[in-house]
Amino acid sequence: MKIIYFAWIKDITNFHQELLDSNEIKNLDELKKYIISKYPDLKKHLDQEILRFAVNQEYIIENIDLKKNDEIAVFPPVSGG
Amino acid sequence: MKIIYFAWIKDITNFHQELLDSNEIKNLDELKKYIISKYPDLKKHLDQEILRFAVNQEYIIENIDLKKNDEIAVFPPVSGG
Amino acid sequence: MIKIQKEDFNSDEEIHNIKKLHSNIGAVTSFIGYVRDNNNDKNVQSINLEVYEEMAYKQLKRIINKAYSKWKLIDCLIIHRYGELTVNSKIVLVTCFSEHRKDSFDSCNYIMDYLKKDAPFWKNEFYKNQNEWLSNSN
Amino acid sequence: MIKIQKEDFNSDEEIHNIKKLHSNIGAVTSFIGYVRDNNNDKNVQSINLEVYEEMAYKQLKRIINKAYSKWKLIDCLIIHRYGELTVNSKIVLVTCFSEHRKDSFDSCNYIMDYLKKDAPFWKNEFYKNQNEWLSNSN
Repeated sequence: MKIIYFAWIKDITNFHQELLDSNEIKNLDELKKYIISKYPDLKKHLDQEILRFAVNQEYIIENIDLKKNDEIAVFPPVSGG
Repeated sequence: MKIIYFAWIKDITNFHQELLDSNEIKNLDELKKYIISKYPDLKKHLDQEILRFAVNQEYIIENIDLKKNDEIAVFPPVSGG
Repeated sequence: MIKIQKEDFNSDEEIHNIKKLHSNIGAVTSFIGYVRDNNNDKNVQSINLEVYEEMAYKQLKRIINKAYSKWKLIDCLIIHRYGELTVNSKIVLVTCFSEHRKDSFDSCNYIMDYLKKDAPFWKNEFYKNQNEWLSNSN
Repeated sequence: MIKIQKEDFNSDEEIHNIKKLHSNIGAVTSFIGYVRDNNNDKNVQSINLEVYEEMAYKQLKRIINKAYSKWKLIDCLIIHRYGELTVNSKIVLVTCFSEHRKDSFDSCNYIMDYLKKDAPFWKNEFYKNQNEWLSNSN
């Protein structure tokens, strides 16, 4: 699966995107655990519910199953317009 | 005083404007009487409160005194925009 | 700024000419009214818009002042055409300039309401074989 | 129509290109957002607007569809820029085309609300010696 980071999130991850080939990450909750273990500075933002998640360009709040070819985006609140 | 007619009112009066030099017309009510006697077809529109009056470019509903140099406009409901 | 004119206008230019004077403008809301091809189930070919120009300026100035008293506005533009206007022609432009969106939106809507109710313009609508004077409903 | 682009745009042209397709359009409401020189009491020099383009198209299409289901709309245009934008630059244009005024006004306002809440754009605001990522408040 592909994970994309936007705005100041990518200043924490130092990556705009990364490819993940893991059989352990089966759902969004597991992905969240994975990214905060890899990028501990993201934890407080996840805890404060600042992070938004999109799976295949759709906002996702609940824990859903992830498939191999999914594109998961992680970003802060939007500020367009 | 100058009286100006707009839109379909001037199809009834056949004038866009007329100058009135009368000492008898001292207020708006007297002017209304004068124009419906001169243009009887206006009477029903006055009775149905379709006619609007402006004195010196201000909407006037009450009966106000008129002065010699006043400009009085008579017109139907507006339809701009 | 209030303009009452026969000529057409370019809205981008008109807006830019005001916007460029104020770097604190963040929000610009515009309404443009056009002559439609159909009104009250009749095929419109053109309209003739009559104006009481002196009074129109006076009333539109008052409308703008009322808007200034209600919202935080930086500038305000009204262009209203008169004369013969064929189908698809622009009739009116109202643009409100402010820092934030709500002020420009609400004031633009308010000015249009007021303009339709009080500004001394009259539309004579021309169909194929007849014509009709309108009065505003909305 | 939805356009996500770096380039500036001419609002009169963009509106005309849609208006000319529909003679029943009588009402066109537009909102243009600009980069202001001041935000939260800081002097802004420019912004850098980041976009998740694929998702932005998807979300904006949904916003437009929701507006269509609520109002009688003839057409709808959203142009949203991204990249580096200096003070006074246009950021966004939302234009709603309808027969009557209320539909175009309410839908334009609704789309702007929604766009600010859900469309995946992020502003990085640049001041003289620092910069800051924003999140929408209004």
